[in-house]
Amino acid sequence: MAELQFREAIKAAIDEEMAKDEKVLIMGEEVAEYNGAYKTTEGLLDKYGYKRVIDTPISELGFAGIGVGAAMNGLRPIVEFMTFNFAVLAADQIINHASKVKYMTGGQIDCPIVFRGPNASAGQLGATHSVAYDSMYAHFPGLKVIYTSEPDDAKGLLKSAIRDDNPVLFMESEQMYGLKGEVSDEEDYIIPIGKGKIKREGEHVTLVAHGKMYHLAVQAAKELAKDNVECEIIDPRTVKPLDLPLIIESIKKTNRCVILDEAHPFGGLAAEVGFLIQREAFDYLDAPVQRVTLPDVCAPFAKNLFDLWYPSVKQVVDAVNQVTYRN
Amino acid sequence: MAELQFREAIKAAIDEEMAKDEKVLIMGEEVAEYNGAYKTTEGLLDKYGYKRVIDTPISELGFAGIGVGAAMNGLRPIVEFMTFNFAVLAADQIINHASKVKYMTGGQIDCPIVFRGPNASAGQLGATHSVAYDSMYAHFPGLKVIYTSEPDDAKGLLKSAIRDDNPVLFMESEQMYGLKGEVSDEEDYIIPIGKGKIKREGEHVTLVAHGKMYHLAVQAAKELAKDNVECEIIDPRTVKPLDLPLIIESIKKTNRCVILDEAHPFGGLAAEVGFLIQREAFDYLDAPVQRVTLPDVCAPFAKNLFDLWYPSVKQVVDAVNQVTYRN
Amino acid sequence: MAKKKSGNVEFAPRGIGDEKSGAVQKGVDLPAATKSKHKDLGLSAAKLKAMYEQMYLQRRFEERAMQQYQKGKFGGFLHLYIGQEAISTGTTFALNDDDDIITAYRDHGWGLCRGITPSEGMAELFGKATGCSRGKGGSMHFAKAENHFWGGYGIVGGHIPIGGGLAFANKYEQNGRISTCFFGDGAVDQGALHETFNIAQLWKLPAIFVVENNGYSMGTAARRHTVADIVDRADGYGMKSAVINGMDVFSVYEKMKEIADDVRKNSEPWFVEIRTYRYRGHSMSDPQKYRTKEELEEYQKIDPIERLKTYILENDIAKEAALEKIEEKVEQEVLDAVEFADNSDFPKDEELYEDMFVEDDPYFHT
Amino acid sequence: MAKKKSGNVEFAPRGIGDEKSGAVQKGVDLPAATKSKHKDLGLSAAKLKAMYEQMYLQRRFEERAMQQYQKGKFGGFLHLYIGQEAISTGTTFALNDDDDIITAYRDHGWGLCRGITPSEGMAELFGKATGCSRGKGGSMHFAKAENHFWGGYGIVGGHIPIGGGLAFANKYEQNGRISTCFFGDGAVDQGALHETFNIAQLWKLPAIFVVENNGYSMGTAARRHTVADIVDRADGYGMKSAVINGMDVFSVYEKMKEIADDVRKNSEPWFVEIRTYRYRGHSMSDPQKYRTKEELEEYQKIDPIERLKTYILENDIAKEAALEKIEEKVEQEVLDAVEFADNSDFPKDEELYEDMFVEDDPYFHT
Ligand SMILES: Cc1ncc(C[n+]2csc(CCOP(=O)(O)OP(=O)(O)O)c2C)c(N)n1
Ligand SMILES: Cc1ncc(C[n+]2csc(CCOP(=O)(O)OP(=O)(O)O)c2C)c(N)n1
Ligand SMILES: [Mg+2]
Ligand SMILES: [Mg+2]
Repeated sequence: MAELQFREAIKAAIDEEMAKDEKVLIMGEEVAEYNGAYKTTEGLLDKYGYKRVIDTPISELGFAGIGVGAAMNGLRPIVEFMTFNFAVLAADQIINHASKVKYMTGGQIDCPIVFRGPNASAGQLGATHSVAYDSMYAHFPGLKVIYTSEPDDAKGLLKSAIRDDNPVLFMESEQMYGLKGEVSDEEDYIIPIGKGKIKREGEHVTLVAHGKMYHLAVQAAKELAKDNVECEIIDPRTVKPLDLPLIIESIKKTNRCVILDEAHPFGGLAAEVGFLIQREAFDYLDAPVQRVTLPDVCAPFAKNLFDLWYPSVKQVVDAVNQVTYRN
Repeated sequence: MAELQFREAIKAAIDEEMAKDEKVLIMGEEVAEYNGAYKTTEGLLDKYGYKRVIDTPISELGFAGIGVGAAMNGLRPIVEFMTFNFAVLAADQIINHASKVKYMTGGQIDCPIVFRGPNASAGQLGATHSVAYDSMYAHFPGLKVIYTSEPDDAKGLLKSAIRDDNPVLFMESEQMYGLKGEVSDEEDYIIPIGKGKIKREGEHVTLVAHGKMYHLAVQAAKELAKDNVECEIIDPRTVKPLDLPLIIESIKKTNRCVILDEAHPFGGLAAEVGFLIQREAFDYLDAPVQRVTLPDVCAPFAKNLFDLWYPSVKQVVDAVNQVTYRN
Repeated sequence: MAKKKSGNVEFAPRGIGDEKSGAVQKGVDLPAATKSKHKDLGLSAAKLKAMYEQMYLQRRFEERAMQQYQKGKFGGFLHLYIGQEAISTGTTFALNDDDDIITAYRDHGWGLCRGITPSEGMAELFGKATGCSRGKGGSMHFAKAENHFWGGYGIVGGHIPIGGGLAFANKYEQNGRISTCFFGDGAVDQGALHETFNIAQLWKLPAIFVVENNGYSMGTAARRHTVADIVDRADGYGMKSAVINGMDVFSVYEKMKEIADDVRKNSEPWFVEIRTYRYRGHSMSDPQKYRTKEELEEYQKIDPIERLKTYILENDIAKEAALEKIEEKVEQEVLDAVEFADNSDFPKDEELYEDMFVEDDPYFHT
Repeated sequence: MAKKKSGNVEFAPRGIGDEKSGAVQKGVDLPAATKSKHKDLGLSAAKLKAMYEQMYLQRRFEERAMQQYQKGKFGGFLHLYIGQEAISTGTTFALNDDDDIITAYRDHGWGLCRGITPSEGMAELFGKATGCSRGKGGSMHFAKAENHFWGGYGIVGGHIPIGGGLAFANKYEQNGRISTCFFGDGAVDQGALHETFNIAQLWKLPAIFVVENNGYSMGTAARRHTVADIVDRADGYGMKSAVINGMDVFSVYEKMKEIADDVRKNSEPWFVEIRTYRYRGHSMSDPQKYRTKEELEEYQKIDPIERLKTYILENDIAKEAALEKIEEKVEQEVLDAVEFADNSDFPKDEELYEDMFVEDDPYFHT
């Protein structure tokens, strides 16, 4: 086990896959000479050269589509968006092309591409730089979506994503790039896409939390443990395909659930998971499933409003108290 | 009451609002000289001239943004997309600009714009022309989303949308444009945004269904009535803001619910409504909420596959049988 | 700005009915056709006959398809290429077989050129399992990837960056292949074109971007949706460019071959405007009020298939009877295709869930 | 294409370090400054002093803002306009007060020009309720709609169509106003530009689109992200265009006035490239390895504020002492602004839910 920062784990995954397969390349804004806006590609240009580490203009639709075409024609591009907020401009290539080309040509054309970059809020960056897009893309058939919380997961899953022969969206968090964690140094460490993980065992309530929210769940669980409420924390890691069996198993044990999601409420991952739980484990539920999400409001700039806007440990604790009827 | 086709109801709403307010204009591909790809703007060019009925190039991002700028600067544009599948190209203007400009300027700038056009499947048009986008947009704060099922609703709500000082997405269905229905001929007929409607009363199960799915619900209810299962059908009409109280009231009576949604399952309206019901009416539910949606698969072209793909009356009946424990 | 009467304010230019001259308004101005003879172009008699057969096949395939559509044999959209056949034919004859082609939804002609058999094509229209895209794609999504025909795409302009990406991979692999990307005049106004052109020029991608300017984007005349001459767009990027007469297969062949050679040698993109005309409506439901019958007739007078036929006959390359034999053969092929399509099975129910992912047993969310 | 060693394949052009000549590489080539004197331009001594004050204010406002940022007084992004002040200043003096201005996230200078007080501006940076955008927007979203400053926008290129829309409304209303839309060289590569240019030209919108080409898009030199001269893009649309020296406020003023007059008279759009240089990093976290110190110094030698000062002194328009008084006044204003911002309250909690909709009591989904 080595202790790596999140960004180092991501870089290691890209590096290993590029070393292994000549067809893997990375393109995006500032990924090459600048070494990455957030340094997740540091050193890769030096190592792999201008052919495989490519700076792009600010043309999200254009370079995403060039990635799609290159993938169709035999390469395995990693396309970095500086954030997924800017990928909205490339949505047509992701939603209308990458996800559909195989199906509509009757299986003739594969599209092994990874779209990656930071997702969700990165602090006081205002309304247009703060949105979580994982569940939006999960809505569309033909895409796999990953949003991890810890460096180890990131490494193992990014490697899987790069090897996957389907389009995969791999989401990160600018605010977690500096976060350190133990990362397996198993050679060629791979985590299969679609497998969640029980990261804390507990008997009283299940917390489902991915990405940055996982760390909120951990804090809430610590608080609650002081009151002898033991939380089981499931990190789905992969948003789609979702590891529903793992979640349902846990609910059958705890009979209560709170879902954390760094998205707005309407139709986010929390809604989906909550819906599925009541459908699949109705008779096991001792309380309605609750969710802790952003409010249905744009990201404000002011620090105090931002703090109010962002999900808090207190909200999680309150929600747990609610499902355990402790309030 | 006059009997109008859906397209006539839409045209009437636009016409009345254009007559009333000089600042209302309509732009989009083929809306003027061609009289609308689906004839929802027939005759408007003749009546209002080239200033207010404007053909655009195929530049969804560009003309949507021109609409947003025009709205900010005092006009009330109606921007037609030939279908919402193409609006994906304009998503940046809808998600990152129209919905956020007021908030991020501290309330200085209003954006009274309507984006409208056909949504969801229109038959055998293949993967890129068949997606329902209402819940995707409902996810983002700052937008109102309407998707109606009957001409009367369409007229009353489109008029409201045009008068609303916020950005509103108004969705239609190409396959329903020819559908006839009674439309109020009350002068200046307005239906408030955010109000659903109980369109059929019943005591055994609540069906929530909007857009084309409403008509599936009606058929299923007829089938089920033969077996003495009485469905209550709620058409939310407005997807956001959602008339949750109306739905919850009904659940408290019927204790069972099936949601119909012409979207893919993950994070669609059905997920959201299902989640909310279990949260707000947990103790009233006698069975888990079920949903009938598209499968998690792209739209196929072949007729037989398409029919299999598309939600069916049988699926609704089966789901009702499931929540009423009749199978 | 002097305050004008607001009634005078106009945005989009007006269409027909606005001109007072009474002259037939032309959708596109055709540049002169090439003066080269087939021998100058290195085209043998056999090649010429093959070209003729190919163009005739595209025409008859679509005429029969239209009939079948009207009979209700299949649904969805049907966009006919009729009138534009010289472009697909001239181009495919000019390119190497492993050069890439990608196009928009008006794709039948392209598919036939690149080895989709009439039967596979017709079956795709019918939505049958035997179709080139297994019935999943329909009219808009003909594809034959093994022959480097990457398919037709339904989002206007959406496949332009993808065309750039095909070229990107070829340059990356240094495999000597070039990529061609065809789209309509309507697609020129999409931002995707601009982004792709800038990147293609900056990265020196071996790609030819071709607008098939048929004068109309649905019901909108080109001059009503796009400014300046379309080919001029290239200037803004310092991109090489050309205009070609698309009603003459020799002109297309000659120039596309020249350009393909240049791209293969220099790995620099081109933007080519091929001017042509679509005889039929945009799709099957188009009342065509945006153009006059006279205009249509002007172009039908210079039909590319008739033109080639006349050339072949006048230059004694083949006798009338030989061409008739070709026509009969094609006719039979197309009739057989209809029968094949009609008799083929629809995809099996379980195929609904196939082709989404490469996995044998993918997970679907319910 | 001869098979090359694949190691030689490259896509994006290389940055510094690639040139062997040793000459200082320049971010942008500045065209010659105007030869006109202030009287030729109709600028009174008072106006010149006001210009000087405005430019100096922008400079000092941002230098103080930087200090406060480094002190941790506020967070988020901070993009400084330092070096580019001649553009905002020359332009606002050239336009009518009710002409529209919209720009990108590098917006402080523009806001100050259009009547955001230093206090309102600084308070916005601090995220205070007294900020021009009530603390909701921060550095990237200064706005003063009542003064026709429509704000700064953070999605690169996203506000270009909006700029077109502002002009659309002015033409619709025939109110005699024109709209100007400013963006960086990086934004030129966005599809939004292309779509907007085509429509603006087609619909004859009274708009001036201006790229402030400061040589870099974040760490990418202009020649590494965009092809040809940026101004050439206009040619593809037959759009009127100009290049301006952005380090000289007279050049900006003169040309923008001329162009504004033309737009007001003819209601036809322009594309203007104003060449300039940004002295500071892209934002506060930029190590600036993509350019040399020598390059930066070349431009600092021709600083626009110093240039105007020299002009004023050399032409005896004001004495050194008078300018010093202006500087002191500005200095005090900016210090007061910092104090004002520091002492202002944060927005109240309930303001989180305000400004989403026009309704007093909007419904929020939970
Ligand atoms: C992004 C997008 N916008 C709108 C449409 C609807 N549409 C389909 S074809 C078409 C006209 C395209 O014309 P052109 O590019 O000239 O091609 P042609 O039909 O002449 O071959 C339009 C508006 C679409 N499919 N995709
Ligand atoms: C659509 C989009 N893509 C990427 C970014 C990230 N980004 C912010 S500024 C910037 C560079 C823009 O440079 P330029 O347009 O030249 O403006 P300048 O900073 O020089 O004023 C980038 C890449 C963004 N904000 N929006
Ligand atoms: Mg066309
Ligand atoms: Mg710049």
